[in-house]
Amino acid sequence: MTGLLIIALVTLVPAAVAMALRNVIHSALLLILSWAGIAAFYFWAGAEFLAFSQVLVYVGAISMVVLFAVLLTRHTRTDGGVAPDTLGRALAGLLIGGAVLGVLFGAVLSTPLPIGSKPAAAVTVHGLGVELMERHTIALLVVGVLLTVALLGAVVLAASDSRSGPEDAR
Amino acid sequence: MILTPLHLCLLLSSALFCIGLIGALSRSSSILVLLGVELMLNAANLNFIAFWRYGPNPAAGTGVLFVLFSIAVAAAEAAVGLALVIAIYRHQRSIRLQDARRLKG
Amino acid sequence: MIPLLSLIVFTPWIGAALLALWRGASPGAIRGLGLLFSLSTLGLGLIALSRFDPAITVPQFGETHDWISMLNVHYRLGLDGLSLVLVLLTGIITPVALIASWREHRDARLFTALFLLLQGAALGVFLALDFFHWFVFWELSLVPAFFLIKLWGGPSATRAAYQFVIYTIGGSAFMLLAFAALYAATGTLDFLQLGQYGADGTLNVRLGAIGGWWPRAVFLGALLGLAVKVPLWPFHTWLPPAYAEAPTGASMFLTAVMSKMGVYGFLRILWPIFPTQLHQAAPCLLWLALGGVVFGAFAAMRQTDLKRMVAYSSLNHLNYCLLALFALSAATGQPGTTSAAAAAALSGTILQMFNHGLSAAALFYCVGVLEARSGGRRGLNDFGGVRTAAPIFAGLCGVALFSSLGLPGLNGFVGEFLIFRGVFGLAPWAAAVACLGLLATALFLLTFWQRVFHGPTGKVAANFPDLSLSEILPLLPLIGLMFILGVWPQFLAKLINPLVSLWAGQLPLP
Amino acid sequence: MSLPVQLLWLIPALPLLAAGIGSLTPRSGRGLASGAAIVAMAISFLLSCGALATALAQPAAHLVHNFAWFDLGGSAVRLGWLLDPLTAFMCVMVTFVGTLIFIFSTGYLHEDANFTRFFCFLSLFAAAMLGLLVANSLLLLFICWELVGLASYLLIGFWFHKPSAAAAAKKAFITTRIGDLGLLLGMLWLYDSTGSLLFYDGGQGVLEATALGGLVAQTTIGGLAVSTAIGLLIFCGAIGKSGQFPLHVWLPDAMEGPTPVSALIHAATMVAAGVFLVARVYPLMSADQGLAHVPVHALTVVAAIGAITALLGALIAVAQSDIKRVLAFSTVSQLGYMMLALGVGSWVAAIFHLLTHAFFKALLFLGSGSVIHAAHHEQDIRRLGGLRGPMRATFATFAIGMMALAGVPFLFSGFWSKEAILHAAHNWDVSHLPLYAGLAAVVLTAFYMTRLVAETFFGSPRSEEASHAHENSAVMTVPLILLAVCAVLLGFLGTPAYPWLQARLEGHTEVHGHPIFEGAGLLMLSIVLVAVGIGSGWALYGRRPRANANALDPIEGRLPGLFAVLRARFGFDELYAATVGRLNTAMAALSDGLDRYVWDAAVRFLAALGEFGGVVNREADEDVLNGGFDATNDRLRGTARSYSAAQTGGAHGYLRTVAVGFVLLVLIVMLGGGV
Repeated sequence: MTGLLIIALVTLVPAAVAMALRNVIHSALLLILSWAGIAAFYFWAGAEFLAFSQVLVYVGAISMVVLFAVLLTRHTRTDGGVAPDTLGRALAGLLIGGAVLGVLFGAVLSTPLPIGSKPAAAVTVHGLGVELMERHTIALLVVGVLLTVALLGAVVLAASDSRSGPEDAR
Repeated sequence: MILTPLHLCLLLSSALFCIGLIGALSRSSSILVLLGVELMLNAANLNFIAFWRYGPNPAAGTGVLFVLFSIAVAAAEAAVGLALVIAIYRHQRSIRLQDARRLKG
Repeated sequence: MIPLLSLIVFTPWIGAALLALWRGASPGAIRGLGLLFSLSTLGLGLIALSRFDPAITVPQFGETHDWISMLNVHYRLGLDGLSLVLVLLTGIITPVALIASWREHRDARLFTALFLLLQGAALGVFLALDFFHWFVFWELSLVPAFFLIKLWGGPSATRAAYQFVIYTIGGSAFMLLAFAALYAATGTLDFLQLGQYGADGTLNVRLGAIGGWWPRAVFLGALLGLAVKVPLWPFHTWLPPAYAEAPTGASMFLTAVMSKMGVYGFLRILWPIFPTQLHQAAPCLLWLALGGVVFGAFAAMRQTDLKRMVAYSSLNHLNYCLLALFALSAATGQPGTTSAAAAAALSGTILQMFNHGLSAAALFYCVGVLEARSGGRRGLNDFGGVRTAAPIFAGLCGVALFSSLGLPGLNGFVGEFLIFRGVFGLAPWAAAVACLGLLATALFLLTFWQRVFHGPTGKVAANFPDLSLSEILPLLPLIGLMFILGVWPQFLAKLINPLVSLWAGQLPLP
Repeated sequence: MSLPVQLLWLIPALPLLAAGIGSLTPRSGRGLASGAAIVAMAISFLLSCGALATALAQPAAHLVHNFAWFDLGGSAVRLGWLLDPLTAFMCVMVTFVGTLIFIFSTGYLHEDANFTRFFCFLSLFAAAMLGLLVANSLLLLFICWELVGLASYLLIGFWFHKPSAAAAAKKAFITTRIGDLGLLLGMLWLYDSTGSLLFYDGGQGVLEATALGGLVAQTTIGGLAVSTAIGLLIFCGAIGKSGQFPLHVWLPDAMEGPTPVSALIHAATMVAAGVFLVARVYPLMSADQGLAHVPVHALTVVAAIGAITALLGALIAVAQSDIKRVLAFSTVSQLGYMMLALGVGSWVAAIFHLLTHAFFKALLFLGSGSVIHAAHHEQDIRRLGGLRGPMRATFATFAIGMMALAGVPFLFSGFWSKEAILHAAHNWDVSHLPLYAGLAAVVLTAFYMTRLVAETFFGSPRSEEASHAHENSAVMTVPLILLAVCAVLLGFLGTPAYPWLQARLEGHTEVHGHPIFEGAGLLMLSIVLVAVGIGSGWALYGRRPRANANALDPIEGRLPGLFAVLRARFGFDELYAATVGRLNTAMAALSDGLDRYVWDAAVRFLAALGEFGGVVNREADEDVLNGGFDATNDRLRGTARSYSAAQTGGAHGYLRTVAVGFVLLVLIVMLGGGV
């Protein structure tokens, strides 16, 4: 129970701070911490393989991509100036977010959730592999295709268009 | 009213979700909006694991598999989303989300 | 394996397409090409004739391809004796009609292309064995016919063309509805299959299952479409203006081939598919056909326009065909009906179709010559004494007239004799009344001959050159066939006789 | 020399071939066309003699050769040739008379532009007639019958530039066709009842006992035996073709044709066809004789029609003044005799008279042709006269013909054949009326023929043309002389004392003669009647010849009313014009009116309905439907515009909306007491 509380702290606090910070780089770095917390949660819950995956994908890959994106878009204008509409939007966001939080909390707390008596059996990596390659082969293949296509799409979208003429700059 | 560990897990994921949501709603940098969305996704993954862990049949490993696919999709989404951000930036010279409204109907 | 029948149907269309695409064709090239492609039917028809085995009564040279499998529609062609006779007729008439149109100088390319289109559509009707594309061909034939009448016709051609097309389409619409109902009831559009259903009563059961009056309504729809096309009296009022206003070549084709499409439909569709309904309606229809025979002939007597007169004579002759068919259907199952009479009626009908094609086409050609020589006149009283000036023309036209009149020794007699022989055996009083038509026919055709060719030489006849060799040429095959068929009808009879015997034998005779 | 029946078709085929040659010969090829026609006819004559030899060798047999024409159903339509004495005698007569007429024509039509065409038609005429004679099938007979009609049409209208000739040709064709329709129906009925149209077919033919028995056994409308009904229908054809009352009106008009044509029509071919037809189907016509309870026998009708025609024709002939018309009506009258003979049961007498009549009538017509040709186409006997001097050969032969026709006793053929008929009528047990009609006609015939000869040849010429007349060339006189010889000699083939011809026709090989005095009373009576006729004729016309062309006829002077009626031919033409003609016109007007005012009007009405519907539809479209659509569209567009305002393009706004919506949904579910 304590572990879970620590994990919650490690996860929520950096996330909240990251959302509030002005500097995007800092936000990104803090989010890495939050993602690591989530990995810890997976570990705590007994899904070790998932925890490693979370670390590899989020902490390792996505954070790097985010950093690159921040750096690539950074040099002209920072997200500094508070535009007249920014404050209003922040307030509205807080309000709505709070409402959602309230609703969710209300829903969770008002629902009795019986817990299964059996302790979680460990899901081995071997078991996962068998599951993936037998029952979910097609899904696995589709995900592979999806990743390839996403990669190609990202390359195409992000590649600097050498032929970009004046009409592209509109 | 008994607060079980499952309740706690759900509260955690709800809080994370709302942080992501507030971020996505209030920040104007599209990168941060994306990161908020990413957090919301993670919150959803937390729920899967929680229900798997405390569900009636944890031996099946369904929740784990689901999250695994979800992570894969999230990775794809992040890559494409950030590429879009870069593309928008190239056209607009800005990453402010409120500036990207050329697709207005 | 060459798809002979598809070739027969589509070769004229290939010609039409070539002509439509070849913009700078010289008049000579247009004529040559048109003639060549229109003659293809005769050539291929003769090949079919040489390979045709009359003893086989099911359609031969069959071609079946799946077409729209969802609707159970197939592309089916087949040739039996009846189709063969009509294909040969088309093969003979179309080139002759095209040659007759050679004096048509206005936009000859389009004219020829439309003509070939018309030819192909007519052939499709004679060879198709599935209602779907049969109906496509049937309707498609109207399009070129409409333009031929409207663009190259006489002064009131537009009106005649519209009347012709709308009237015919009106009839066909009912037929289409009828077949839609048939399809809904049976799930097939194959003529042979439907014929089988018609013969064993399945059709009535299935249509009756929809509603009590459905079998009759469907029959009436199909009847209406065909009756307008033939035309059965009194659905004929489009005919005299259309035939009279059409250019000569088109008139020849309309009367010689297109009117046969209707009679063919009666034989191929109505009679086999709806035997019981036709049997019930036949006593009534018999009166209508008799009306066509008698009133058609008498109305012709009253006409002063030669083309209208010939048009009415066509009405009279075609109603003989229907008379025989209706008499046959009415008498089916009655005591005293013999299969010999039935066979005579059917043979007579088919021979009459061929013979009328020859003689009516020749007559329209002759009127066309008169029209061309006199600057567009074709009144009964505009001429006189032409025989003195043009004895060859008079002689050939006389042969055509007497063939139409049913003189023994020429083709017209054999068909009419057999029809009368059949009708007398099936409905004696009808034959007796129809004799009036024979008499009136003789009367008005001889009046035609007398007013135009006899008497003192009139103004028009004074400088009336006789036929040139190129003008005799198209008449020669027609006249020659009139003599050949008059003396040796076995030529056609042997093609159709096994089929006719089968049909006559299948009737439920007492 | 004898001709087998299989080759019998050669007899009609040769003239047909000549007709074909003639039709293809250009106008300049006169020699070829006429030569081919005459040679073909002459060869046919020789072949006919051969056929006669064959037939006489076995006169009781019907030699046939049948063949299939075309397939029909399970069997075939069959035609065939038939050779018996009847066919053979008729063929010989037709070819012989035909040959002479052909030769005569080369002289008569020497100047005509359409000379070749004429011989083409003549050959066709002869071919059709010969085909009719050799036919062993009613169908083949009918075909040739119609071709005879066609050829007569072409020949009567040969001078087609004359409207009267064209009209006469049409009249002949149509009138005979009316009768032909009866024949057609009779033939159809026969075909339908017996399944065959062959006359003799080894027991299966329609004239043989099996078929006849079947036909007699059935009865039809009015209690008639089927055989009677069929026989009467077939007789209709004969009425038309042989110019019998009431369809005799075309025959006098047919005089519009060139005179050789008249000779051919009246003597050898066309009118003889009707008599031949009845003689040919005589077994059928007489099949009902044994029935007692039928309303009428076919032959009774034939006898009645024949008697009426014989008397009628003779009466009308008395008052005609056109030389050819007199002869035409005498033909009508003589044909009536033949029908009378057929009707009273003596078909051999009829054929005997047919043969003798053919010769002397051909002689008379060719003689009149000779007169007309010499007198530059003057045909009116009132304007002729005095030709006895310049035209000796013509006069002599014409007089022989006249005496044969009038029935001058013993020497002339007409006497013997007419006596045979009167004798048969006398022996008829149904009624003696035909006999009295025949006897009356005998007087009249002698009277009008005497009048004709007296007016034409005696007295003095009464016109320019007649006074310049002179004898024709040998090509015209030699046929006359040959015919005259035959007109005399032929009678001796059938005298009561040695009736060789009758015996052969009936199929006997030996001849049983009667003493000439067996029916002497009748014989004497008819001789007296002939004498009365000739005497009164001579008294009226010969002793005091007409002074000029305009002088009144002696009868006209005394009985003007009667004469006018006779001259107007009892007004049959007018009667028909007023009834049949009007009916025809009315029928045509009715048909045309139906088309114009009923069917066409119905179509127009439908079209107008459709057009009206179109107008209504257009109005409805423009005002109601289109207006409604427009209003709806406007409103839709406004609504859409207001909705599209929410579409800001800002992602935040969308996300916010989703979140608010989510909250609201959850609240609704929770507060609604759902889950």
